[in-house]
Amino acid sequence: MGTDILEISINFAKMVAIFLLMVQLVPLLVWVERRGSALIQNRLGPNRVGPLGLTQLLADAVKFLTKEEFVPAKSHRFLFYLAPIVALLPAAVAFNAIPLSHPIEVEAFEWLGHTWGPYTFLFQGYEIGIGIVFVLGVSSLAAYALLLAGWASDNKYSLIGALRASAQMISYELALGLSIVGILLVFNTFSFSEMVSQQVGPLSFMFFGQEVSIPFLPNWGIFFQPLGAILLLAAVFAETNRLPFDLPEAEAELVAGYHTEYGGIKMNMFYIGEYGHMLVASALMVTFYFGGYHIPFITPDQINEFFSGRGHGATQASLLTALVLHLSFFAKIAVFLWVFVWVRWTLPRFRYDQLMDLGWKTMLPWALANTIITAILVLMMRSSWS
Amino acid sequence: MEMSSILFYLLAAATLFFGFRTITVANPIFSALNLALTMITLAGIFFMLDAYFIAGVQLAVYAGAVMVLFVMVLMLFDLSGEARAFSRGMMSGILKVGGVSLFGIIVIATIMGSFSNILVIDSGEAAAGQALVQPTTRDLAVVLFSRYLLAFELLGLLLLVVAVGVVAVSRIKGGTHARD
Amino acid sequence: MPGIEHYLILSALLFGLGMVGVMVRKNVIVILMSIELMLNAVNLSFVAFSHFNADVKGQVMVFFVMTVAAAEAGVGLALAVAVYKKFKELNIRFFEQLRG
Amino acid sequence: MYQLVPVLALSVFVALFGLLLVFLASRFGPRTKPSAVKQSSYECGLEVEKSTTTKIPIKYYLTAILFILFDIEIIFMYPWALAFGDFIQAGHGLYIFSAMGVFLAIFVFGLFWEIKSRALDWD
Repeated sequence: MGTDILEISINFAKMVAIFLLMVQLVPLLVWVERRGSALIQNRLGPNRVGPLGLTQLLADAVKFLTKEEFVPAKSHRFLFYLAPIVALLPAAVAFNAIPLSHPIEVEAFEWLGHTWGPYTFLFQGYEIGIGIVFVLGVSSLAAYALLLAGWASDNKYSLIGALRASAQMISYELALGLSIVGILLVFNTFSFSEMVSQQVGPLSFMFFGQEVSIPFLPNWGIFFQPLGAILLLAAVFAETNRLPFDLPEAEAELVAGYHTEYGGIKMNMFYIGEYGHMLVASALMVTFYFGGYHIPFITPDQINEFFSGRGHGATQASLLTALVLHLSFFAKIAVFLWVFVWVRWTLPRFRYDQLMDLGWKTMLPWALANTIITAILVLMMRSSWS
Repeated sequence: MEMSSILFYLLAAATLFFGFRTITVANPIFSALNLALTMITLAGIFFMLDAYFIAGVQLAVYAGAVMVLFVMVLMLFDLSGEARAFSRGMMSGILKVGGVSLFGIIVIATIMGSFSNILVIDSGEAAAGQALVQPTTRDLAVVLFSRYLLAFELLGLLLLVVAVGVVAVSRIKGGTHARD
Repeated sequence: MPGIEHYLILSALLFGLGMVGVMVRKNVIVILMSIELMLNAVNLSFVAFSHFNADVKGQVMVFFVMTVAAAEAGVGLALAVAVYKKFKELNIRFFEQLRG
Repeated sequence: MYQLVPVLALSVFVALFGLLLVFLASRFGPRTKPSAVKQSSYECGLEVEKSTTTKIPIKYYLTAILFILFDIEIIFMYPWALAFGDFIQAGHGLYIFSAMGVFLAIFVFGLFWEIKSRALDWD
């Protein structure tokens, strides 16, 4: 985690900041969701409190905190309180493993009569070598939160909602895991940062053993895995339990699914978990298929040189580079988050048998086909044909 | 104490605690949840041992799939009659005494072994073990797909057979998916 | 720095817990879980040996054990559910009275 | 090994954060007298008839078991995909492809058998 006290504390603060970023994005996303749905349905949405209704977020937060604490009499108290906390964990731990920007190089400097340094700070909570497998493993634990909530509430709607939710999550985890195999075949690495660094510059690939470059397209994964990208996007919609896959909380049949008995801040924690998963899913999409934090055709070194040329020191230039690339990453993520909102208010809900059929009988075979085709193409293109 | 020792004792204590709870808690759902926690802490220990991929698989398959299945199945059952965790009777009593005494023997043997030199590898070799280059996931893949290829294909076959068997079991007369 | 003996002791204790679970519990599903606990203990010793010998074969073995364990859990649970559906009973002592 | 420390630290922090939120809500929220009707399970205004542990469709478990089996097969493909490029570069591309080809054939056969035998149908 670090070698001296300064590095350790900065790394810890960074992790906390990324987690708080995730938590803070939730009210913002709720606002986008409400305004966006209003836009789509030709309404106004929340517009009274503050400019554009933005202070509605604050009002909502206060409202959540001042709701009455309610526990059903026959529920299992400990698990009832545990479930929302468990819902927070997987999204937070997974989101911290994804690189949000270029690492920051800090030169050695004098402070408080001590020489600190040189440091390299990663713009992510922690770099884990097996990135994808770690994120997959951690986010598969999210099913526990739903099951615990459903069972602890001692409510029929909650239990059925939880069972539906977990059955749906595990069904689509197959398509999700299988579409990632295609990505692995292309990049040959588990690590997110290596994947991102392979997507710099113009589109270039091996064509029957010869290096081919297309100068007007960026070197993004989407051009290697178009089918995989579509499958992954559909699978993460189901993983995050959002429309058109929100069967677990289909309000017409199940009231509110597994959080029927939850209210106030505990309900809000489930929302943080759900929106956190949306963030993780968008970040994964961007990292796999859209070049991560890189700006197309511009390498981080060029940005760094640009800032150094303007008279900034090496540390400052590195910091500014990281911030610019972080903005690029967030611009890409914002597109996907908007897609999540857009789809939710456009498509109708599936029926449960249609949902399972789609997962098992349509997406799984297509993901398999994607894997096989990718393997054949990679084998043909990269073998030496001399 | 070093960081790695603290981590190890922390994770080991958590593993043993959750493992103990798994077999002593009366409600089977709590057993399953405790076992899931055991799996997660074990994944942490695998992580400490540089078996990163195995740790990830432990999380994704054991904690994220197998234990979810256990919890789901237990939630489907009516467990109100399951208040007593342990059965009574002559045979059960013998098993209980036997099980606990066997466990006692294991505990005593490990404690004695850790004080004697039976278990301890000689220190030069242990130090050499630290200096060795740890295998990566790529090495795992190379060994798996060259030397153990046949075993790997057979596992694929085993999984197919199990999938067919599970469907067959659920289809037997009076089974859960019987076609009436 | 914990040595291999630490991991082996932990593995032995965990295996012992699983064994006691198999012997004293009466619920079939809890017994299945105890078996999983024992398999995990064995996996731990495999990984420990693999680490301290810097030999990847132990990890390959763990991979195989995990597969077989998951298959075993699947079949075991399918049987347990089928039996429960028919007899409304999960007590292991009950199965002694079954007559074909 | 030291990658584990930040993960644990973050998990502890997030858990504490969740506890803090619950604690704050319990401090600020209004308190009303609990009554039997208020604390009963929500059932659209009807009397709660039976406990939740009865009459739950049991077919979910077959999906879950099949999921485990397929999940492991997919996990097996991860190290294969990771080492695929290395094998090709070493000139063993066809070998590693056919090694997985057999496995994939079994996988595809299994999947289509499940679909054909209507084990995945949700009626």
